[in-house]
Amino acid sequence: MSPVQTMPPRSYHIGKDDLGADILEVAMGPHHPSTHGVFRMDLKLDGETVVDLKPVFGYLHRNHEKIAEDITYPMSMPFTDRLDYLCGMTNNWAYALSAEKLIEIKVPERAEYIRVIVAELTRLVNHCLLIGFFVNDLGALGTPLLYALREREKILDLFEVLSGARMMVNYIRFGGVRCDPPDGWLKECQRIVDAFPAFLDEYETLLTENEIIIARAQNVGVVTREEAINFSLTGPMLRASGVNYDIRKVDRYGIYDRFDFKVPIGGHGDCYDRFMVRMLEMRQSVKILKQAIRDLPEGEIMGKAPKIFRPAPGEAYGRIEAPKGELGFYLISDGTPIPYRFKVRPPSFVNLTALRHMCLGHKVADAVIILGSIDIVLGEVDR
Amino acid sequence: MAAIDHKGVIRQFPELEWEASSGSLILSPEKVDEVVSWLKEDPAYRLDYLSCVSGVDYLEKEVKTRVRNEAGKMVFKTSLSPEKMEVVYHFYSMEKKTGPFILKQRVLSRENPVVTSLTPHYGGAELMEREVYDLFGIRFTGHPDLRRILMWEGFQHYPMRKDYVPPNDYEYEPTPHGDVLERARERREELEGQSP
Amino acid sequence: MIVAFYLLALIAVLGAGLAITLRNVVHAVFSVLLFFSALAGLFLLLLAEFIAAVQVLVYIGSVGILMLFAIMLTTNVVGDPNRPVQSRGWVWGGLAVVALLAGVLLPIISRTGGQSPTPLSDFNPSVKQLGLVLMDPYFASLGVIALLLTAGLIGAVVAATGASEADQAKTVPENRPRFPNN
Amino acid sequence: MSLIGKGILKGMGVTAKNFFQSYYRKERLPTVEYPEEKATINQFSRNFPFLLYDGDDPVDGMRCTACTLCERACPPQCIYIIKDKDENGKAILSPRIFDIDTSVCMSCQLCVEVCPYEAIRMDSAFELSNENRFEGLLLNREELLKPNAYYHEIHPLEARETDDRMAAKAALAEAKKKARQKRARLAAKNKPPPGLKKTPPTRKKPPQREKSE
Amino acid sequence: MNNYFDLKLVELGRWIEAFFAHYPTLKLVVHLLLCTLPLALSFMGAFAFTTWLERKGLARIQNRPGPNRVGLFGLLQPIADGIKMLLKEDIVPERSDKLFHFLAPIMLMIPAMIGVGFLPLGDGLHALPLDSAIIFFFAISSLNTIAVFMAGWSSRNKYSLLGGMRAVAQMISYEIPLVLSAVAVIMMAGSLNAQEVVASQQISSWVGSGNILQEFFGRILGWNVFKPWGFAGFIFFFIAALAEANRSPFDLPEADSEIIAGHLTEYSGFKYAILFMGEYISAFAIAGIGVTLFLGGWNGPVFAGLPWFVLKLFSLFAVMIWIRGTLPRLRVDQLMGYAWKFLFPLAILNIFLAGFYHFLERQWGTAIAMLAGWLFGFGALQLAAIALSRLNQSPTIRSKRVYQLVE
Repeated sequence: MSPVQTMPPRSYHIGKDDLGADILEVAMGPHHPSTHGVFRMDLKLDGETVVDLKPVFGYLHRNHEKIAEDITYPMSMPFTDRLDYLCGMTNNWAYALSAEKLIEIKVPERAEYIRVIVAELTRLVNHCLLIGFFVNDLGALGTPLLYALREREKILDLFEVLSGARMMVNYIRFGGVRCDPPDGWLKECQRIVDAFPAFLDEYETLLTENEIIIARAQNVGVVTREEAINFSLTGPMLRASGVNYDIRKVDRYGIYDRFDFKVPIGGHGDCYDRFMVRMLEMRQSVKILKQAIRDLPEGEIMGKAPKIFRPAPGEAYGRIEAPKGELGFYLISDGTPIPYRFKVRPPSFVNLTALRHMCLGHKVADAVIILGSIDIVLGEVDR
Repeated sequence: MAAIDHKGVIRQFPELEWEASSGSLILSPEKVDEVVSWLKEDPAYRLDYLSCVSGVDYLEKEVKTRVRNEAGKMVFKTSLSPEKMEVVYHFYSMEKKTGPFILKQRVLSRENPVVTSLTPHYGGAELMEREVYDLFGIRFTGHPDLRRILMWEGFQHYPMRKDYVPPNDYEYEPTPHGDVLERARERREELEGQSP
Repeated sequence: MIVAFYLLALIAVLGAGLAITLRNVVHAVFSVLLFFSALAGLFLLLLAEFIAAVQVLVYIGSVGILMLFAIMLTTNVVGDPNRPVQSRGWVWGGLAVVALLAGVLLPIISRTGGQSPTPLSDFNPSVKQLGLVLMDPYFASLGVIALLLTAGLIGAVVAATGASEADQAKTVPENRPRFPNN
Repeated sequence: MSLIGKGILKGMGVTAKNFFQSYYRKERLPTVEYPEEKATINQFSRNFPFLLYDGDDPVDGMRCTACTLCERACPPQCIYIIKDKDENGKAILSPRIFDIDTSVCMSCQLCVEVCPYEAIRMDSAFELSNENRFEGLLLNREELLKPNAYYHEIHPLEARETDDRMAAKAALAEAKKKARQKRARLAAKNKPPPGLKKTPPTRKKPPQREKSE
Repeated sequence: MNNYFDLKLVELGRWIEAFFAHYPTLKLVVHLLLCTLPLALSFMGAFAFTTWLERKGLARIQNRPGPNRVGLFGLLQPIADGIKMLLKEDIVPERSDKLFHFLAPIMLMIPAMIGVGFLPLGDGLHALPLDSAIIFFFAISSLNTIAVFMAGWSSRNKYSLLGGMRAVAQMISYEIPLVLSAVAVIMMAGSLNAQEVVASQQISSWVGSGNILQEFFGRILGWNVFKPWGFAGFIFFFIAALAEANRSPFDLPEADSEIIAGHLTEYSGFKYAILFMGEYISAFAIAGIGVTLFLGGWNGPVFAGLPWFVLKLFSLFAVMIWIRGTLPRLRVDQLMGYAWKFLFPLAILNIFLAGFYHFLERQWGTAIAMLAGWLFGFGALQLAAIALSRLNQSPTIRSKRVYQLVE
């Protein structure tokens, strides 16, 4: 059996740059305060400037796809919460959407509206958390992060009342949602959504015009339009580079075409634009939430799903606009209740391809921020 | 999201095989570069965004197909579908906002499956193809640096293949299920056997 | 007072001696700094506070750190121990020091007659005195020194910037011609 | 004052506001200091499953009939059921062993959805620390069994719904049995049937799926 | 009531020394002890209190209660930390340079403690009443650059090397604006002696006069901060002091998000505590000099003397904590750019402004000088600042970003 190879601490001086000073190889390793989980960057530094960068991950690899090939379709729904553990609801919805492509199930109106409400709440949680971590990497000792966590607590309490758990929600089923929101829930949700813009204004006065953030984040990690499309970037990273591609508008999945909301587009494609695009997206999500809560219809919440989910042989690729980008599920079924192939297309894994391109030529401090602006969650990257 | 009609491609490359069941275009490794660059530039398609690269592994399997035999009665005919490995590419067009276009590269041999890489055309495919290589063992010619991405370098097998037997190194944990216990017992004898 | 003087003199000699003999360059620099601080102590004993302050500020604060920066750019700092110091130079060095000592210092010491230091009662160590003296008789020399220093500074800046454009473009690999310009 | 810059001063203003308001506004100081004051656990939160029993005697009041549906539906396969047999080998509808390995269970609540007999529910107690990593976390039947009153206490709303559903089902079964008896009495009164025995409608057997290797 | 507190302390000192009247050497030793020991102990106590103040202040800014478990309101928390530090194992990396790894904390404590000695705490309370106290303070405070380098270099760890180099580069480039902004004050005060600088910061005509109101304001309005060149000088001094003490926007050396703890990475146990204390006490020393030069030292309306000095010192420290809770960190090259291309020229301009103010004051009296100073002088500084920032920043940064909201 191959013994688990322990990585020897490799810190040796290799190569020389022209000043005769050595090129330093630094492994910004799995235990690094600002790599958002177990993610390692092998940096080659000339002084402070990054000369080469190799992302190394796989420390949190549980082979989610192999597990899914042993259990039935509904049984792997709780596992999707563990993919991007910050937004459980959108993972569930993506999986439910692609499974509903295998077997056509009519999802009732009320369930569609609840799905939109829960997905947009997750988007708020994800974006304000990300901005907190991004500014924390910049060095502000946790103050913005703790404001974001304070707001996140309120929304997580909503999820706990609705689905029973704060993060591992396991709430959306094929053809609808698991249970109806209790009576006080909608009033509470309305109160939190109405209070959110006040928090956003406070967040913006604290962060957007801050000269130090402007100096540190602008012109750092620039990705042009063509590079963004070529690197298959999706989500806020793509829109920060000026490409108008939001799957809610393109695919019109669920009932997103009934809500009027805008898509913020950045101009320069640098870290500051990604930060600002996420700020503006939060405002749009609040707009959607207001409309969705206002005209949430009555009615039952679960479509006529078959007792045993046994799709006809075939394949389906369902995708949604998760807060981090395009989250897709590619399912191949061979007629049995167990999926033949279960492939997850995680947004942060693909967005990492552009990391090396963005970091070359910048300083070590910039490499940290660029990683922070990509918004990776290792549960999703390593699957 | 308007779906893409594949007839234009068939007209352009008549020798390609279009698999109707999964609605995907089957490519042989040498024709890949030409077709992909055409798909990227052609005004009708403009497939500039490669969304997802996934590997699929098919073992040898009898397929029972209902066919009407000469006596006009439906009867099951079992045919042997060969073992094959596929790399499935999902394309979208960001410019024209059109639907998924599926492209497959099929390889029959399981010992040394080789496929041409799309990284020269699409930068985004680099990590995804490395993952397919890491989990399925499909080599990609033309890939800038083909290394394992999720498993550690010393790992020998390809975990996502259907015939992969997971290593028996469960640490001993007395959970109620029979098979885990029994595997752990095997493991313990094996360890005692080795240790002096 | 006397004890303090001999103590500081001993530290100074020790620091200077160590600076020469130590193999590790960084240790040598630190012993030089020790020497400078002992010198500053001696100035304090002479009640020349301003000179002691300037000695600490200029020599330890910047010249010492300048030496450390220079070391940072050299490659092997620790010096490889297997190359023993076998140059025969220290014998002649010692002789030269003794000759210098006898030839120059002894006559000076003998002329001062070696009596105890004069009582410093009437001397008030205020900086104002120093300032005034600097201004009227020695103003010209102050101006010349100032000019010299600025010339040196500008020369250093030109030498430094001259090199930095070239090497910045080189270390960044070709596939990223644009270098963020903020 | 472009020396320091307006953005920084405004940011400092926000932090100062937070500093002073945290003294008098509850919303600015949401910390719950855990051991002294406990946050109220809302009635919908779920942690680990537990078995329900009616009446006072846990074993025979148990609702679970060991149909092993939940064992099959559990994604991480952490439920372990062995059917009970009385002395002459006839199977009784209750589990002799019903273990849940809480170190493996991921509290996903699929077992509650699948159970046809409302026998398993999710508990919301979270102080379950234990000194033994293996046996301590392997809850056996006795530790899992909790009275219906406890269920009403932790999830009042859900408990009431379950009881109404159980009552309705019982009433339905009652009505069906009475109807069957009446029909049987009628049939017996009109003419004794030559020997045709109407087979009672058996419950559709849940599809037996082989344990996947 | 003025200086009542200081005079009492000085009397106490003389009364103790009187006991040793007929042992001259012992008397000298006791005098030295009386000068240094209470100072050292009080500042270590101040250090313990500020760690508590910092953690409570930062916590409250971040909407959390901060340490409140150990003792009333968590006041015993610093003592608990101290004991913990004592008990922690002191790990010395195997390949490190043992001698200098051991020397670095001491080298950092020496300048911090001596620097504190130069502060004029009260009327008679001046530990080292040197004539050129201010210049000696800046000389000594340049020593902790060497200590930081020694710590960074001797732990032979890549991150601490990076941290050490960053610290040295930062401290050198911020020493110059620090000294230059102090030069303006020394030029106006006319002497390097700390006591005279403090004495010069009160409107003597008002203080002498009878009525209470003038007496009260005389001791405040005289502070250098209310003069145009004083206010600008104070801002430059405060920014440079933040950088010199490695405090918030400039805490590059131990930037935990990039290089884990900079030059402190390889230290643990009591050596880490001493390094930590050294940093805090040098921050105190620089803040103290700032108070002496700009905020009128121990000068204050009712009970002038030590209480005023302590009040000002801790208020300045509170502003440092407040900044630490808000601002993110600058990058290394921006840090350097800010020092050399922004603070340095402005500090020189400030000296000219002071000269201009001095000339005006002698010609047309303080009122007009004050008016002209604030209008023209400060305006000139403002213009220079805008010009310099426009010169340094790249065009894209200045343009306000506009984001279209697309359908």
